Amino acid sequence: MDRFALKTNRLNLYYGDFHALKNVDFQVHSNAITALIGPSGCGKSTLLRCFNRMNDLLEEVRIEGDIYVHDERLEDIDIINLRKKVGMVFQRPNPFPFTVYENMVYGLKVHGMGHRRGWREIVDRWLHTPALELSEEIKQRLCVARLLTVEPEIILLDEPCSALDPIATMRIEELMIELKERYTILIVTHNMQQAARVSDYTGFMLLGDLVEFGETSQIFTSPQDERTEGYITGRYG
Amino acid sequence: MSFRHWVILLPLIAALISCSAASNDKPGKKHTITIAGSTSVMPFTEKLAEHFMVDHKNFIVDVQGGGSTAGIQAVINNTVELGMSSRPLKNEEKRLNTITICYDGIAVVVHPDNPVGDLDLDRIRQIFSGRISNWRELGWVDRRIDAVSREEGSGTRGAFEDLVMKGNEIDDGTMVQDSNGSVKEVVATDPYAIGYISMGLVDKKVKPVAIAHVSPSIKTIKSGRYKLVRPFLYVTNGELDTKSRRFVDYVLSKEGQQILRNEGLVGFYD
Amino acid sequence: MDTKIATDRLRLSFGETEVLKTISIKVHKNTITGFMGPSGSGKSTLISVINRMIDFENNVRIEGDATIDGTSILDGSINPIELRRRVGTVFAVPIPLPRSIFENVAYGPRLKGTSDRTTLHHIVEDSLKKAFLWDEVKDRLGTSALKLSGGQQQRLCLARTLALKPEIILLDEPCSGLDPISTAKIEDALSELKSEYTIILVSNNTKQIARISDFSAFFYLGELIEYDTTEKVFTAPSETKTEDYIQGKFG
Amino acid sequence: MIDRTVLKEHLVKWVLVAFALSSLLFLFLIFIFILAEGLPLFLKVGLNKIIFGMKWAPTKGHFGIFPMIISSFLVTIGALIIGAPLGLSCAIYLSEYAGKRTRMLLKPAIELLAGIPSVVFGFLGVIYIVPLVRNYLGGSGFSLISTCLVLGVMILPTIISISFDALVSVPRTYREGSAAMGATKWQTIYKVIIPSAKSGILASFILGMGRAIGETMAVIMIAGNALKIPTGILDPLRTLTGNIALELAYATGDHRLGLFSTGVVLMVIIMILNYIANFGIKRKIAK
Amino acid sequence: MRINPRYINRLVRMGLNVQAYFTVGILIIIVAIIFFKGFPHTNFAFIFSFPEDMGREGGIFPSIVGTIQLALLSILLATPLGLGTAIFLTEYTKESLFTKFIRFGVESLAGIPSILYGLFGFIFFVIKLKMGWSLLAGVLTMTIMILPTIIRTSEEAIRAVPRQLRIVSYSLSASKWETIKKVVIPAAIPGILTGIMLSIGRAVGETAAIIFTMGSSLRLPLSLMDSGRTMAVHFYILAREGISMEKAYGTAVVLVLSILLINILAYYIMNKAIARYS
Repeated sequence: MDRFALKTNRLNLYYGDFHALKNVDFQVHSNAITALIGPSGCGKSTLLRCFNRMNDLLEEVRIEGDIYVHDERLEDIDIINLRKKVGMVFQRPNPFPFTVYENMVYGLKVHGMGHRRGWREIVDRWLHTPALELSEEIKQRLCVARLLTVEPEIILLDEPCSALDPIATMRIEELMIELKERYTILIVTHNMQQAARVSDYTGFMLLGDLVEFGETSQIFTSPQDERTEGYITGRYG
Repeated sequence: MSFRHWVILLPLIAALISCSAASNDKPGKKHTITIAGSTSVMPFTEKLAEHFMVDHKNFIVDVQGGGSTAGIQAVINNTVELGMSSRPLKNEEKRLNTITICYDGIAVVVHPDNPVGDLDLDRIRQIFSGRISNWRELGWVDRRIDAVSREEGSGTRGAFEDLVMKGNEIDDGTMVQDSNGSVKEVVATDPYAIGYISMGLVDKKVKPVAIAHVSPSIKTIKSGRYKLVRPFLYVTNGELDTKSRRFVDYVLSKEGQQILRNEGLVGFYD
Repeated sequence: MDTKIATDRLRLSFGETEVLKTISIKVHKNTITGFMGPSGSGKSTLISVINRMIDFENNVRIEGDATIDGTSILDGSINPIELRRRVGTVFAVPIPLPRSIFENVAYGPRLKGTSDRTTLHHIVEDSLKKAFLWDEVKDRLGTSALKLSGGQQQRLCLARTLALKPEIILLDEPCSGLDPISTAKIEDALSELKSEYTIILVSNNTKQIARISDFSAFFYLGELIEYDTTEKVFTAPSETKTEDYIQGKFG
Repeated sequence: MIDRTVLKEHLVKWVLVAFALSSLLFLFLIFIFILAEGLPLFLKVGLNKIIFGMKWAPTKGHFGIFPMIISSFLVTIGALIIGAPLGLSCAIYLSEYAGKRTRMLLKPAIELLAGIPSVVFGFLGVIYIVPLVRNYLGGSGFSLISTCLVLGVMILPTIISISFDALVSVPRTYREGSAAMGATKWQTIYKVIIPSAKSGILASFILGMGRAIGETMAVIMIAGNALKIPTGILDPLRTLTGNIALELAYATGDHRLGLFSTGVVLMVIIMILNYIANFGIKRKIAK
Repeated sequence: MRINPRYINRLVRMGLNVQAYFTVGILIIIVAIIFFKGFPHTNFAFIFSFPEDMGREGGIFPSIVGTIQLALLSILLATPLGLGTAIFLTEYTKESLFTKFIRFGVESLAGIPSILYGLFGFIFFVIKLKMGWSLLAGVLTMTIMILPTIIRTSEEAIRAVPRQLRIVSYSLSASKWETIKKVVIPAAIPGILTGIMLSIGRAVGETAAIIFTMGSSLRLPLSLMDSGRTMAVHFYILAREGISMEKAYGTAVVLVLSILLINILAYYIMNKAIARYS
């Protein structure tokens, strides 16, 4: 498999007049966990959302530059196939207000895979509880599980633990490490300790710039840029 | 403006308005005459009042509708000086005084394009009781008759029931409108409609039907040949006061009667 | 050192969930005390007891006691409005009132009944200076506070609190959304202020606590795990939990 | 000083309580006075003879309003058949498809429809719809179908704005979640958003029904007001509201009581509809 | 055979588009008809002269005055009541049986059709309180009618004021009422004004309830006890009785124009408010 699952080339993004991403060159390695850190408003979520074109849902967004998914230009991929390939888990767990079962088969129905053998066996009878009655952690796990039913290659995680307590966070982190065997994972987090704990590569963003990108151990022990160092040593953020 | 200002201002404004209202209740030497009742009589009374007030600047005549019965009730309660009625008084109302101001014919009307121009009372009765329901039976096209009546309680309907229906019921499928004007509007727009309205309101928009070869007109009513006639009454509780008498005198004068005549009603000087 | 604020076996629950579990802590006068801990540790809830903002939550049950200068503040006879004049609060997100810079700072004094323009102006100037904001806004006191940048807004909120002339200032993660320069300015202001005020700083940025606070308290899941001088907590913590947290092993 | 603030706070609170109670008081007054006028006749004539009676001739002692109850429901359902699909489509378009600018133009335009007085609708109905029906479908034009058409348009704003609110209040995260799984927009709407907003949409239909059943002036101008239960869409009919408005001016004695009885029946129907819309359905949303 | 969801998507989008514009088309047609037919008969004299011959000739000045009196007086009464109720519901209580009762009252009032208000106003104000057909009876009936609108819009506006603003105010030692007065209401004013505008629109356009309480006398109401005829009632009578289609259209223009203006004003205020807080 190619080395980079996701890649951007001189990516610029504007919300109306606001320049949210500035000339970002960024790569995500296959079958690894890459983390994006930075203070709030630095553009890390925006960058993440470029990869499955979630920004299309917003109005007045203008994007310049290139994005590649497995060396294929993003524009050339049909949006529905793209989103099937690049799954996303959000900051707040967002199960649909149906039963767990219906949540799980949603992706299959949407992609017309309802006749695929075996999915009935995947979901058992206990799944008929309303998803909104679950705990936050289980909801988030459900969202991950729901995503896996459509068999994505890349998973985007947008601050997946910010609504969870430390213990649940730890369990989700374990889940991530387990998943990286089969999937490429890109995670946005405001919690740099989390990035240090789980990721293989880390990018640091500030005010729309990708300030520094490298192996996690290197970023956290010997950052090249003094802005990175300032952030990591907690001088701000 | 802050909320507190509102709270203070509101009662003030309300007070101001009611003050000005109170002072308006006794406007100089102006006399107010309030008249209410039959919507059939109302337009003519309004007309009379308009003319009356031109010559009598210190009078205000306030004319309200409400219907014959409401007008009579209002007279009994002394809330108005004069009531208007387009039907004779009922037994329990007999202690009131009545003044007949004129007579009104009830015209049966159809759309101007309708070739049917002459019906007898029996036919009309059959139309409104639903026994004749197609214009073909009256020698015109094969089309349902859209009969239009007035609502229960109306003076015109009461008179029509007495003079035409004679104990037969008006069919439930008949359309109902709540004023002479709206009956006329329906007949004027629907070529297949038939209705009855106060003769005074007949104009080019509708065609009055002759009843047993007698067309409704002031002449035929005067001569007694046109039978669908009812009196228009003013009703008072006891004797008239002076200001109301001025108005009633005007109505009964030659000038007032001429106004009614111009409106197609039958007065006393014809 | 004098104790300014103290809690005695304070327990607090929202409905079924216990948020504070038997907390006893003494905060010293004219110091900066840092409260740290991962989210859900109860540190913000604790300060909302001290300024009685907890009153606006539903379904709260409190046991134990909290005192300021030895007087209970949970007592029914305490007027929370009076209390909040003595205990100022700065919140995580700067929330200026939708009016001018001047009126934002003058809001508290006006409530106390100060309406004289010169007096107010003195208070506003003094407070803005203490918050290191005066030089940036002195020419445009009449413009809307919403026009200020995030960092300026947060300093305005600090100035607004100072205008009340409180004894205690509570800061609930005041720098979480700010850039390095604004953060530094606020930290400078706080260091200046501690001679006159008792300050509690809630933050999940352990480095910030290490930099500016005199005492540090570490909370975890509603419990006070460790409380000592900042130096002691950061160099030789007595609990492994504290050590793990400071080193970023969880949270 | 402190005591004064405390006192003031209490005073303000009690004044506000009194204000808040005024709505209940008004509701109570309306109930009492309509019931006080309407109930005696139920006792005198009998509930059955009024509600299931086929003949309305109050001056002759017949107070049956069954045809009007049926007619009221017919026009309401007819209006819903016309207004509901159109209204829901508009709401979906506005909340999901329309761009910001289009929405800024369309939303107030549709709300303006709600502001146009019902007499204007009635008038235009008489001038344009009634002749249209008469010329192309037959009958006098004053008919069930004309009434339904006009009422269908009149309830559009109610249906659109309430469904719209229900649709936009579906959390953005659901849309994102669905989109992120590769669903098309319509799949997202059809499979996630509409089911999530279901109760709000139903409430909009029921409130639209309430508006249709309560409409008076436009209806008496168009419906023809005949007393029979219509046997076809081209027949004239009289609704409960129409009955009151047509005859109130002239009515006295038992006749007037009969109209208030009509009012009581109308009020009960409306109350049931409101109850379903507000307390049956909205509670589900809250969950 | 599975149809590609993308084609369905496109098809649906087109269908919805058509329906939305159809709906707006209805509005445009209605307004256009009124204006084309009515403008030739609407002029300065029409607005400022008295009607003659029951409205067949002359203008509609008394109706305009009557409409303004009715709308303003009912707003004046309903606003403090409604705003007070909204403040009570949002700021002074938690959800309880009591607030449920009040909300039930408000919702029920909102759902009652205008003809029932007419019946009530007629029996209570006109007959029982012996006000007769009068401006006063009309105003009181209208006040009750628009109360729910004012309560609901004010409540929404007050709820939309961010909770943090209140928290900040409390933290600066403001009492509840001070917070409401100085922070909440100023922030909610645009929403409250929108509610008032909508209520004015309702009062201006109402017919059924007014005709049985305020009556239909064509003269200028000079006191609260005078009967009067609002524009909507005048229009109704002119159109329904076929008195004069020209005058009816002319009245409709003034009526619809004033309602358009009121609504546009309300919308403008609302947008200003949104712009201010986002």
